[in-house]
Amino acid sequence: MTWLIPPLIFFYGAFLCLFVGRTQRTFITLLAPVIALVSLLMLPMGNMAQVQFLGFELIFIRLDKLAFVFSLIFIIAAFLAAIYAWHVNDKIQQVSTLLYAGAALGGVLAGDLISLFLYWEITAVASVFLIWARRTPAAYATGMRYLLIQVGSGVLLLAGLLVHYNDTGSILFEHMGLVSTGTLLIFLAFGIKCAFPLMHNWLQDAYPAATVTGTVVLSSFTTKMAVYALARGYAGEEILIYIGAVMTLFPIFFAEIENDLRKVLAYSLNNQLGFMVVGVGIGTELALNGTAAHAFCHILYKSLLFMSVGAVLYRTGTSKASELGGLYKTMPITMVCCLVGAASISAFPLFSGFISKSLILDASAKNGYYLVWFALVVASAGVLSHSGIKIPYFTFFAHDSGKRPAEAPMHMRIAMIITASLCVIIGVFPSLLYQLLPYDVAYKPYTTSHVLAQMQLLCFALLAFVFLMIKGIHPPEVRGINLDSDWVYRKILPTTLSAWAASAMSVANTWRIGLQTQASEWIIGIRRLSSPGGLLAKGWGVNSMVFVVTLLLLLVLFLNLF
Amino acid sequence: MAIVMNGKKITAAFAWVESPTAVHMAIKILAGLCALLFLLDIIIHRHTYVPGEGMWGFYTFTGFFAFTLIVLGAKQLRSWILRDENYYGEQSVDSEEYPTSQLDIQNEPAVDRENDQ
Amino acid sequence: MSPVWTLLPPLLVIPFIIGFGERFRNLREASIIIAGIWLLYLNNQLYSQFVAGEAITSGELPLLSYYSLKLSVEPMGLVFGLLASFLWVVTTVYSIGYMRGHDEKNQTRFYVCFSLAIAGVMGAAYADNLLTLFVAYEAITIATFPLVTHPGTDKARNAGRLYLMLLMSGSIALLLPAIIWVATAANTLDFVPGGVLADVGLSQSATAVMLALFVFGTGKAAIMPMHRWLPAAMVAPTPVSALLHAVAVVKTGVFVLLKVVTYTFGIDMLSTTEAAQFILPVAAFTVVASSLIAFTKDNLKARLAYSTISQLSYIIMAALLATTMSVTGGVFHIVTHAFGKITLFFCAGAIMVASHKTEISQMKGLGRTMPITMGAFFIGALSIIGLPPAAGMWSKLFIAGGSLETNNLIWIGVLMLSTVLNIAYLLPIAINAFFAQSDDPKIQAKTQSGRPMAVEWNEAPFASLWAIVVTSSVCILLFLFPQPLMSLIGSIQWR
Amino acid sequence: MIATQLPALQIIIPLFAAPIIVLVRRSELAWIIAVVANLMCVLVAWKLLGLVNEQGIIRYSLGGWAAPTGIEYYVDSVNAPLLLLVAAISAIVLLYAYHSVKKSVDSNKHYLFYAAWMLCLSGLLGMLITGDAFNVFVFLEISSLSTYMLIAFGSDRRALTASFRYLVLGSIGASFILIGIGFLYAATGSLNMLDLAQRIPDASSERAILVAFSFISIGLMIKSAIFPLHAWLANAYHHAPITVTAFLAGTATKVSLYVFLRFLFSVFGTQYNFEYLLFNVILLPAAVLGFLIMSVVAVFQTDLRRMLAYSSVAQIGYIVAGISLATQAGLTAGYVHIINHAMIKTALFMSVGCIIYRLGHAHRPSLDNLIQTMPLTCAAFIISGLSLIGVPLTVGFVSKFTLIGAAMEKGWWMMAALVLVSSVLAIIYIGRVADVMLFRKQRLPNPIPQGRNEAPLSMLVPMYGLIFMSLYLGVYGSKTLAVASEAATQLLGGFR
Repeated sequence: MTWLIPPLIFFYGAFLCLFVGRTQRTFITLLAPVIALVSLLMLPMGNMAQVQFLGFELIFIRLDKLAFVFSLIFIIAAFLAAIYAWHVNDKIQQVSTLLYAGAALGGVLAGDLISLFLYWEITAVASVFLIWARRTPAAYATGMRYLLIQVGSGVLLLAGLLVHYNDTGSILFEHMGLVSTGTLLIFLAFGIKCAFPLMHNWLQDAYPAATVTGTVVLSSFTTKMAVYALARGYAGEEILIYIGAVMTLFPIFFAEIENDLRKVLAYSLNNQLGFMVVGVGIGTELALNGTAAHAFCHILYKSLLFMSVGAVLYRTGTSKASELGGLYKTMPITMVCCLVGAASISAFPLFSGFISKSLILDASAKNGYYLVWFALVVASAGVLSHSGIKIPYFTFFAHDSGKRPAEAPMHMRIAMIITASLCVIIGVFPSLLYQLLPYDVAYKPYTTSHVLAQMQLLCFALLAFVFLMIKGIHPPEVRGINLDSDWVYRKILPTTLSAWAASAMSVANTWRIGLQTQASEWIIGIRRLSSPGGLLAKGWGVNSMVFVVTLLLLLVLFLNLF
Repeated sequence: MAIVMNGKKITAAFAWVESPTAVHMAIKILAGLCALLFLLDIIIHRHTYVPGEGMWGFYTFTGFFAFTLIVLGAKQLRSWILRDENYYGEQSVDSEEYPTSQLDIQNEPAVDRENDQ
Repeated sequence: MSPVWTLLPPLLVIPFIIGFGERFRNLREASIIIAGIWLLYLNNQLYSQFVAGEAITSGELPLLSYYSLKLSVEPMGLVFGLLASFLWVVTTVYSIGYMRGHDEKNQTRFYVCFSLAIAGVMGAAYADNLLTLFVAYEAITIATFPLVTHPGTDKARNAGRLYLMLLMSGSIALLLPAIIWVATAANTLDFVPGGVLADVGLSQSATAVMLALFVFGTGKAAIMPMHRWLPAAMVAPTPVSALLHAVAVVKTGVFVLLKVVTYTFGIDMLSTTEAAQFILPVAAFTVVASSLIAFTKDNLKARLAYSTISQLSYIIMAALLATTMSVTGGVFHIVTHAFGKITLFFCAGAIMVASHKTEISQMKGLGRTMPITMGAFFIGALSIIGLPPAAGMWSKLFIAGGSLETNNLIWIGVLMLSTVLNIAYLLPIAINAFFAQSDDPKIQAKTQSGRPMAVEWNEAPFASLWAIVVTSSVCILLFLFPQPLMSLIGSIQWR
Repeated sequence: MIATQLPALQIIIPLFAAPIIVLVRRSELAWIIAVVANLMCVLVAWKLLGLVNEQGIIRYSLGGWAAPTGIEYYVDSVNAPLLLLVAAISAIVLLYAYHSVKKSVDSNKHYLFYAAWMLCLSGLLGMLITGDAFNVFVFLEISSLSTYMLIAFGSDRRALTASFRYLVLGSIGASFILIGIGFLYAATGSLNMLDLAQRIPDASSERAILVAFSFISIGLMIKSAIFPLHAWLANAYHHAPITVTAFLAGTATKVSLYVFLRFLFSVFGTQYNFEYLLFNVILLPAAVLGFLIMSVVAVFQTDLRRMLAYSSVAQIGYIVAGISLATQAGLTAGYVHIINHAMIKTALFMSVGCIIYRLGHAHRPSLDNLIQTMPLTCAAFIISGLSLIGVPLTVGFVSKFTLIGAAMEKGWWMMAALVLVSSVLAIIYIGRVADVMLFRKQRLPNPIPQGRNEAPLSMLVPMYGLIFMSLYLGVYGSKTLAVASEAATQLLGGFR
């Protein structure tokens, strides 16, 4: 059974994919999640696959309800992405997708920090291929940045776990709290992958650069694994609440003015993560349930949104809002699915976002974090602005771009329809999801006051949008780059470093030349003395030899006699 | 209310969207909905946790102004941080087009625009 | 069985190599492979005898009055011996493909010197005292010198000059006095668990100076500023760079340091004094600086050379940190880095043979014609970086873990920084090979059609390819099954 | 019967061989006689060494006149090994000399050459074996005069100037020694070394002893070519026939050093040397400066003979450095280096001789790619060169290890460091030659003729014999070390 644990099934699939043809590969990518699901359902709760390894006790499977819900959604996401990527004939993408999904799953199931670290790094390495698979120089550079940051997170985790091990003698991955250098390092490692403010920009940098299908896959795993890790290790750490609150707010502004729709979604992803982080930070059973549920729903609707934008990209060759518009005419199904996704992320009642976000909002309110609660409410309105309205509106409606792309291919439509259905089903029957959550909490999302409040918020926000559009205040979509924290390592750092390097080189050169001149003078001097015919090396005449002898004799005599 | 596709006339399910009347209608419906919701706030007592949340019209105001402020704030932000697409160099992912060899760009054949209306 | 027997196969094969010569080159190379397998068998015998708990030493050869040449078997040496003998076989197979594919001259001389160097490595691996180790060390220097100058060009001769000068003057001017100092201070040169200097009463500064003499004197360990020979030596044929300058020679250097730290100083002594703290920064600097230099190198072998320098300093750091965990990691790293780096060098050679490219900037899109080579390169690079699923991760984990016992986070920071740097200079090579647009218009035309891999393969000769596959697989196998190796290293007697 | 006369035979055999050679005159025969006589010397020396090992010190009164009146030959563990060394090296070089001499010396002068050689040998052996101070002077003169003659056999006209200069210097050295011995005699009334050693501590005039001490020291320093009194050596070695150089390099300076040791330790006693600062103020700086400066000079020489000559001075510096430590370990190091350096340097000069035999010169920059033409010769040069550097498994390593160990033991870290610096310089000057031989492309207008053109076997075989011997002693270094250690004990213990 150890050899049939869910992550390994993905790895086996990846390995098989290396050697088979296109059709088989496609089936493997579909089949692996199915088998993994069976395997997951057959696993008993508790620890499994414990291995004595290099003097450490590794626990590769630690299944509890928290891990289960994340595992489940990862498997579903992998399956949906596989359908969506049916057309892909690229061994590298398929292999890395399977590896990536398997590793993310493994990370969620890992019971100790070392195996977590293993999977942590594999996700980094495997996922970057989804960016590189775009096969352009720019994608390569972006992928490199992404990988460096991801592995940077990995090495922080490694350092942290070693320090932690050194402190406590334990490598168990359990609740740690921010108590020491080690846990701080681990926290930072998680934070990078979770795209904490100022550590977030890899996400917006990399996800829009990935392939059409790659972005869908990417959006599901890495960050959610980090959320899971935070929930596991740092639940109730108060600082997370504030980090989360900031995370929900600031990306909204960037998303609002971003032109590339996939980048808009990346910012929106960041903002949604903020909700989850707040949930982790509050750390009550309700809040953690909210985090898990929100992660679950979010993976679905964010995949859906990326899928629909991806389908547009696939058919038109661009995902820039300024180039799009009016696509509803020829891509109606994509449009509807996109709207479902938009409604879900905006948390309209009867859509999945509503039933998960409410948990977190209520938890923050119940625990007295009023300011944070208010931030989340504002952020909810913001979500509507960029994901709920901007994505569908500028893609499918707005001014007619004149583009008349064909409807998305059949497999993409199937994938989107399934995902959209899931969003709606969960929205309508929340108990389906609730029973999977880690804690047994009776929670009713559909109370009158809840629905009313949410509808008021969203409708008036919509009203504001209409108002702003009519008045022409709403910013138009223009091409361009918006600076973000990646400016530091894409602009400032390279420029200053090269300037420093140049000046250091020139100083070093001056020194070197000086030293060389000095040394060569010395060597010339020595050479002059020592070469044949030089003072030291010429055949001394008898006179001088006798002189030296006399001198030495006198010296010896003098020393001895006086 | 139809567009021509592959030589056939196909009814576009959502073509109504572009008719100004429909848009006006939609706006009116939205406005009506908003009014309704605003009124409901008076009638229905919302269960609240947060001080002030129960205030009359709390969510309506929050929704409207939050949205407006976000848009205005973003506009301001754009004036600060917007740069040319080639800011990070010609070969940055922001400025390049997605390689078409990996896509399947299909356009529907020419559309008779006049029939749209 | 006495470890002296391990010297026999590489020495005994030399008459055969010369005898068969260029005329019967198949026989010549067959004889080397047979010798290699024999050597591997002998090492394996030693291993099984050691595991069975037999104490194995050789007879003594009294070189100096009190100090004799003597071999014995202990875990560290066993690891090194097994590693070198295994890789000798693989490299020989590889070089058959390479040397013929590349039409190298003087192949007989090449193989003779190679065998001599392996004999030296065996001597170093099983050396029972510092004197024996030193003798083997010098023997390796001299045996490998003709290999560096093998191409016979001006550049090769300059490199050879530098090679010999740095290694010999380093060893004679620094390492030798250090050894003599040990002899005068402790009256013995033997390797004793727990070290011989613990009770001698050296002052802290004296210990530091002695340690510095060892570290800088062992030029093969290539700590800055003794590293210059290594990039220069890259003019040698690729199998030489692969086995000797990535594995045998340089590993002898760090092996000396690990042995000295464990059996001469004793880790207890070193970790209780501050002596190592003066040299650790130099090793750390080497780790980072050579990674940075590696960036600037466009020649693949030069970049790999600087990467080797950086990795060697990991092991030097491991030795200087002097904790059981770090030294374990250091010995482990000898193995993992060996397999990783030899894979990379094999790939570099394969690229040179198959497509005549030496510069990284020319290798864009090469993965389409050489997918196996570039795939192996990727795995090797992962191992060097220390990422799963490759073995380098474990050794890095141990070295980093060991560094913590000194309660100084800076060393772990250096390792982490280096990891990130490694990614930045190693991975792009493989990635660009697979994902970037080839400069070759023919390949470009084909890849434009939307099927990126639809290009005919143009791999190196089968023999070379086989070797590449073996070493890269070992990188992964060692990741999955490090346990036997670890338990062998674990049986080192620390005190 | 013969066994008891061995010390006398040691001198008499070569001494009598010389006139016989002169009578024979035919060059081949002269060579054969010289070789036979020399081999007999080796045999005698071998026997003597065996005897000393068996029964300790051998004292032999010449002509039956008992010491201190008569001349006494005195063989102990200090000079017995050196007797064998000198006799053996002379024998090897003689064996090797045949072709070389035939080519470089006028054929009608060969008999004179070999006769002078025999005289020189007997002089050297005499200096080693005698226990009488004045007798030392006599033998010194015998060896010196024949050496001047041998040097003058050089084909170059400059050989004459070199010989002349050596003659002047050598004579000054010899007369200093004579003066010193005279003072000693005046102060103590004895010429027998043993006797002197006993009488010096309570001699009537300490000043006279001191003057004697000074003169003898300077005289022997000239003869041993200790820096800065080495200036005669380079020209002599350079211009002499190469066989003579090989012979002298291995023997002459070594024998003088032995005499120096004898006087310093056995006659005057260690205490003396320290009290009067000879070791600390004169010898130690001379040694250190010698091996440093002369190594640097060697680096810049273009003629191999000159390079090796300066290297010899440097190596003598090592020996003197060992001596000036004046400890058991230091003396062991110095003594063992006398033996080892004799072997190394002779082998090196022999390989240079092979080169000269074929090329007519030993100009370094013109030896491009010599390995193609003379692989065995080049190999011999490089192996011996490695030994000079002190690579393990060679005799040079044994010496260097011991010397540095001795310096460290005494706490003279600086000296240990400087020895190492000088070793690095040795790497450079040997490396430059090896570099040219192995790798330099042919680029001269008159390149070395292509194809194998090795020196004759009669030269190669003795040369390789010596090299194998030195390699053997390099691996079994403990053997020479044991001998040296025994000698050091003997020297430090004074006469028994």
